[in-house]
Amino acid sequence: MDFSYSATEKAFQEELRAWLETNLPTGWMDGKRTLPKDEKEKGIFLRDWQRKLYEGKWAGISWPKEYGGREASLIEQVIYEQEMVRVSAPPVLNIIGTAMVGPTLLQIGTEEQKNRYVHKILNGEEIWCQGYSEPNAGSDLAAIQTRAEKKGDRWVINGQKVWTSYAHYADQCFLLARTDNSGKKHNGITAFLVDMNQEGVETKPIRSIDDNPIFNEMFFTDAIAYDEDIVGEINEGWKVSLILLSHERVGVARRTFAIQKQFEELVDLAKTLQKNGRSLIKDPIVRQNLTRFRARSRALLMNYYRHLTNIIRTGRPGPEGSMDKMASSELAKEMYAYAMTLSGSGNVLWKEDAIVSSDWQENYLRSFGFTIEGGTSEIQKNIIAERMLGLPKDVKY
Amino acid sequence: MDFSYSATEKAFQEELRAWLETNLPTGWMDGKRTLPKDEKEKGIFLRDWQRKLYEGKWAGISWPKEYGGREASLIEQVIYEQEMVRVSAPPVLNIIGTAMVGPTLLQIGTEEQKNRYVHKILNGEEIWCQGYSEPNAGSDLAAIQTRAEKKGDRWVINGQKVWTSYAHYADQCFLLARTDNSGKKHNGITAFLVDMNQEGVETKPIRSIDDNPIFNEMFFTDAIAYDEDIVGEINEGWKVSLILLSHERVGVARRTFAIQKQFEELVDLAKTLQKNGRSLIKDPIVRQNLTRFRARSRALLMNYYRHLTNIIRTGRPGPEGSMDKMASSELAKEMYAYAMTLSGSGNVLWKEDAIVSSDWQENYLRSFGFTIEGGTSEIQKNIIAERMLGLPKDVKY
Amino acid sequence: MDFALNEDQEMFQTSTRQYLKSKGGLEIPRRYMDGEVNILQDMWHGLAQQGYLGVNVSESYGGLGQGSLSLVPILEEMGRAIIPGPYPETMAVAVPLLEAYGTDEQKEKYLPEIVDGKRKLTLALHELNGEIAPANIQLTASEGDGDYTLNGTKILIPHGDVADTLIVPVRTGGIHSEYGISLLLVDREDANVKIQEQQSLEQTRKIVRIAFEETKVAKQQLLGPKHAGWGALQFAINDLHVALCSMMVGGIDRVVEMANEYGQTRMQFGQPIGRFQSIKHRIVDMRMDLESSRSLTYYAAWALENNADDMVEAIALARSFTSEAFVRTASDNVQIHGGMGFTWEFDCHLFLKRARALENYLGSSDDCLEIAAGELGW
Amino acid sequence: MDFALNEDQEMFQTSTRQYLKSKGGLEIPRRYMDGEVNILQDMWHGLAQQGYLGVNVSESYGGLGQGSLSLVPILEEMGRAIIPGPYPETMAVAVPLLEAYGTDEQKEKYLPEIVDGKRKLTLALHELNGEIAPANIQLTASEGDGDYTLNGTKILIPHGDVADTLIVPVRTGGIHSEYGISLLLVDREDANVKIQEQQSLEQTRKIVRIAFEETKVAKQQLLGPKHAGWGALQFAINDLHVALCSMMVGGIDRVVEMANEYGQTRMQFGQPIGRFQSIKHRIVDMRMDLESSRSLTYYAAWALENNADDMVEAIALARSFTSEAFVRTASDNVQIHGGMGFTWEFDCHLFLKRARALENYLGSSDDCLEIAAGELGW
Repeated sequence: MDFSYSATEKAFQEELRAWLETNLPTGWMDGKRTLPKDEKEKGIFLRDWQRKLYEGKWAGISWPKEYGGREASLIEQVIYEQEMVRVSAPPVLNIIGTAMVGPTLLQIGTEEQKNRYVHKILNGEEIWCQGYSEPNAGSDLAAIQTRAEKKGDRWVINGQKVWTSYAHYADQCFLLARTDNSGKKHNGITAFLVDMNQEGVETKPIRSIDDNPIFNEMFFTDAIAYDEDIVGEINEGWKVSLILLSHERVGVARRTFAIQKQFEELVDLAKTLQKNGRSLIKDPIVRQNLTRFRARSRALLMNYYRHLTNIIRTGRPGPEGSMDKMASSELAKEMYAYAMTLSGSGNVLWKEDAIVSSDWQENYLRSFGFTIEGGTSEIQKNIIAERMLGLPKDVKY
Repeated sequence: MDFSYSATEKAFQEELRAWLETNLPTGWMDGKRTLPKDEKEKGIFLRDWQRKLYEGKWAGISWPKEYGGREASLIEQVIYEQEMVRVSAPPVLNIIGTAMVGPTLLQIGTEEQKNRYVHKILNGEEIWCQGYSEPNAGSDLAAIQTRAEKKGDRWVINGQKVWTSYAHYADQCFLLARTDNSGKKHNGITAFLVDMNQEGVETKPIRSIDDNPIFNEMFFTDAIAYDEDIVGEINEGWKVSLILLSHERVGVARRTFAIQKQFEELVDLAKTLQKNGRSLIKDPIVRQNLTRFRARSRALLMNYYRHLTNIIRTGRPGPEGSMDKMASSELAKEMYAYAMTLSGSGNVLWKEDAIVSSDWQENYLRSFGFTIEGGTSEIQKNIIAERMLGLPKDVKY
Repeated sequence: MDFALNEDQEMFQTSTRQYLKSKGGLEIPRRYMDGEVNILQDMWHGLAQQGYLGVNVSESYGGLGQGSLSLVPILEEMGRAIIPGPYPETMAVAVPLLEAYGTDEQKEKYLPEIVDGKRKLTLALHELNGEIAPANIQLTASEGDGDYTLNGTKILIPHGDVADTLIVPVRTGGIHSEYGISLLLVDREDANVKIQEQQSLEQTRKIVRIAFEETKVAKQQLLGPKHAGWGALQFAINDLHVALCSMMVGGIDRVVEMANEYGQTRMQFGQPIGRFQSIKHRIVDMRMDLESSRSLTYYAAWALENNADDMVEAIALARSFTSEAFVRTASDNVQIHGGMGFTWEFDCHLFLKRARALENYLGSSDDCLEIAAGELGW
Repeated sequence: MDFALNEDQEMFQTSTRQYLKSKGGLEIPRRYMDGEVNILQDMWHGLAQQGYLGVNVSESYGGLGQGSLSLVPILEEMGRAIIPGPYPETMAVAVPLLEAYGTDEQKEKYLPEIVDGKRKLTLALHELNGEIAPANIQLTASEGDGDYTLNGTKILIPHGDVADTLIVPVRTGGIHSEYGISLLLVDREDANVKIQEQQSLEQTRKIVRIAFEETKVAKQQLLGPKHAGWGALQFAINDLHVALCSMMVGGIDRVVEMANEYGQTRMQFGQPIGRFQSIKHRIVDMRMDLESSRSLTYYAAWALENNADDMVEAIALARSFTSEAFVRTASDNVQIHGGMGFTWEFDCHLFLKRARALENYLGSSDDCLEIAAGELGW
């Protein structure tokens, strides 16, 4: 066991830190971290940040050097996520592109697709989204009904997608559509690269419980794609989607480090809030609840390090990702919930009236999405049970 | 709403209290409540108690007067259970007979069966047990495989039963056996009254985790019964078993009152145990845990009263019994578990070396049976979900 | 032995449900949130017509003269529909305080107006950091010849924007002690105050800050004993706790119903999701929470109405359990609804936010548990 | 960055498992419980032959000179098989104390005998009510010319019946304070003591009461600084906490395996019960508990071996989490096994009882959490 970083890794960390010092938006390091409220302005702000990252070669660090990456090692990717969480860096607008679509195209895309898309992903010229879930295909993703039909040289796409992040900024969509209805539902799905800037594509923001339009509905009405926009083989889209997903592994690192930070903030909150003139951190019951959270957040981090070690040793990510995802989303949710409870009679005050910071209220509401998006906790448990423990699938089809 | 008892009910309560004062075994009221360790002696002790109850007309209070009962109202039955818990009365040895088999025979038995069995149930001359579960039919009770085959005028019974309480004392068994294998598994079951004192019946105690032989295995090897021993119709035993079960409703009262008493004992334990020279009841965390238990045990009692009111109003017991059963068994288990935690470094000491009373350790282990016997908590949840909430059965057969 | 609502009370339940349904049910809070504040006033008139605003007011002042148990079914129904407005504060703070401590003049002035729906009241309790403790009552009322002069600020006042009268604990003496706290009835029409909305994530329950700056209040507006208003306040808080419990039970009731309906109808993997035990058993757990919350609340209301020995304990336990159960079930309901539960469009979030808004109102679950422990003599 | 056992340590794991399997695995505690006490001695010799009794003993005394991490896999395997005997006390109390505080004579006398399996040691800490606090060390050791005279009683001594030497905190000064506590090495062969078994529901881990009545112990048996033994004891307790965590992780590991196997094979309703999500997801929760317990324990062992800044906190968190997780998973395992889990015949209860026996040994989960809070500066 060894928790230290190598000299190269340390150098990498220092380079990144220095770059962040210089390049983070003005005032960011000092805590002025609000994104523009207006969605359009926010888009401009985030595109600027994406471009800065690109120029510093920090947009896709694991990418091949020839495409603008650094070919960073897994540990370096982890350090990157750790540092980004440390400074609460602005979100990466083209994260779907840089973390998933790009690497997938580099792995299984055609030469034409690589030439056409890959460069513009990293420099942020084209923002990507991911067209997966549908109203009747949430947990049961393979049940998607959006259809792509071949008419002449065109694929004509009709259907509806939901829960699409970044769709309102996106120029391109990595879309799963049904091209064959005859067999089992996992077959007959094809992955398309679809131009969002066409008439047949409409997006509509979804108003979420925290009143933030972070998700969208997408409506495809005779939208067009071509053969050259297909990734992998026709009717093999399910497999392609798994390849895409396998590139998401460092997302777990981000969540894991974010939890550590969230815990520290919760402790600060308990130190700040008072009752009967005494800081809540001195209340025996609060102390105990917080130390339990501490144990769980440390366990998450250590679990992640063990899983990472395993990936490095075996070269393959395992189903442990589902454990990390489920545990971190549940814990984050519980910690935000506890912040609400701790906040006493003013717990629902937010925006300018928040008793400490409106972040708590907003994150609390937002956290209800954590255990739903990207596979609910129930689905993660099934994955762990079936892929890791060998337990039977719960329903026979 | 009205939490008082009527004059008649109060008189009933006082009569019972007076009788208990006089008739409980010597020293019982003063706390000398140990049953004989030896199973045989214990049997004699409990038979004596059964006879005393019978003589005082306290053995089957809900029974018709002509059979030795009092035709007690539901509220009186509840008062009876409450009082029995209050004095920690010795268990009723023939509880299966008096609470279930007797009332069932009175309801649907033949005249011959009533004449032959009913009187001897109440006076304790014949002790009864219930032959339901089998090694491969636990939660899935309808899967029983013990067979009864008609040969001439005899039914020949072969198979194995498990988890039979009182079998080692029993003279008679209310047995479910399969008489037809051709249809659905809920059909083809028949209820028999089987003489335990015959060659073809063997019982073997099951050693349980608390090292008490309270349950038994029963082996039927060409055991014999006759047509007149069948309760209800042939192949209609599943229905008969439900009628039998419907007579178990006051058992819930006993458990509910027992929980209240258990809670008080837990509080006493927390008052007795010390840490750093301070009673544990003064520890903020202990106080909070105990008040949470208090809320839950009060909720159980109030739930029971509401369900009882409902039964009195409608005349029918509902699936609420499953709620009461599940919640009380889970809570009892948690409270015993907490007693173990509170007991610190000496928590596993028992028998003469127990730091407070060996009851805590024994009840802790025994409590693991609560959420299994008589339908596991998981089965109870299915019953509540399906019968009360209308949720779908979880597996289609 | 009978532990259920009586026929009259059951009738209240049915008729309240029908009335609220006729007004649009969950459309009421929806429209209110969207700025249609009038709907509250409109509904209030309806409540008066139905007699719901006089349930626990003495018959001599035009009410029905019932006890706290009769409010239970009405409040449950309001909770089921996330009804906005200071009904709990009016019926469970103002009415009990006026009935118990009001002068004849006060009773004659306020009670008939309450019954007729002409006057809504609320409680302006919190100052500073929102804690409830005698030391936190710092709003001063200096006694003059015929009036008090008030200076200070109250915060977190539920529906203080629409309340016609505020019940305000003020300091008439002492500095930090229980002694010196008095209750004043401050009529909005007579008092010069500044009202400012405080932004809340629970938008169906407006909360406001009210600044008193040299505000004059006539002496006859003193409610209950001078300097000893803290005790009277505790009296009212017991009533309000029970009222909140009933509203929360109603919320839980609806949330369980929603989860159950969704479990039976939402299909995934070719099955209604309620067939999967992770959903199915969770709905059962929610149903158990409902059962226990309702039983504890019924009992607390009974204990309050009958001034039972264990009243304080019963109320504290009911409040703690129910507050937590509402948060728990409302949260589970979001999860069961999956992505749809995360939308503004579905109603799940209304209950979640209401649960959080009530969670710590007048004391947290931890506070209540400690009160119960004290009552048990531990 | 590498967070896993190294090759040597993995080898320990494999070979310990093989060795214990060759000795009968769970038959070892079964036979021990049934009175076959010799099996412990027999196994102990085997452990010596395998080199497991010298893992953390200096090479100069015949050991392997490894740190606490190397004990982890061995202890996990022992936990998996509910092995009886004072292995944790010998390796994680006696060895670290002797290595850190022993005189050369003491080291020469004890360490080689430990390595060779000739001497088992245990800790005789508890008195009175079993609490761990300086004031509870009341067993007196009066200093004479060449020896101490001991009077008092120790209780809850694990495997005190077979231990050849007891490490005994005694009072050489003071009355209730930390000052005045010293540690003595009491060899059974030289000391006149009365040993009495204390009945425990965990029958694979004998605990005894030992009465010292005018018991003479030579002065050279003083281990570590006179009057300042309490600090040395805390040092050893850190080691023992980590050792107990590892044993518990092993127990959890086996319990999860059992539940999983049963879930896949036990049929009810025509299905393996592991198809029902109430069982399936519970097994996943158990697996998560295992994962976290193991990670926290690995880290605690690493922190101990490297004397990391956050060592005390890391150990306290690991101990609290793992103790609770072991009780939780062992309990769930009984429930998953249904009626069979309630039988003596099935192994479920062995783990449940072991979990309870270790739960509060050297401090409860609550104690550990408060230690962590203190370490965090709260």
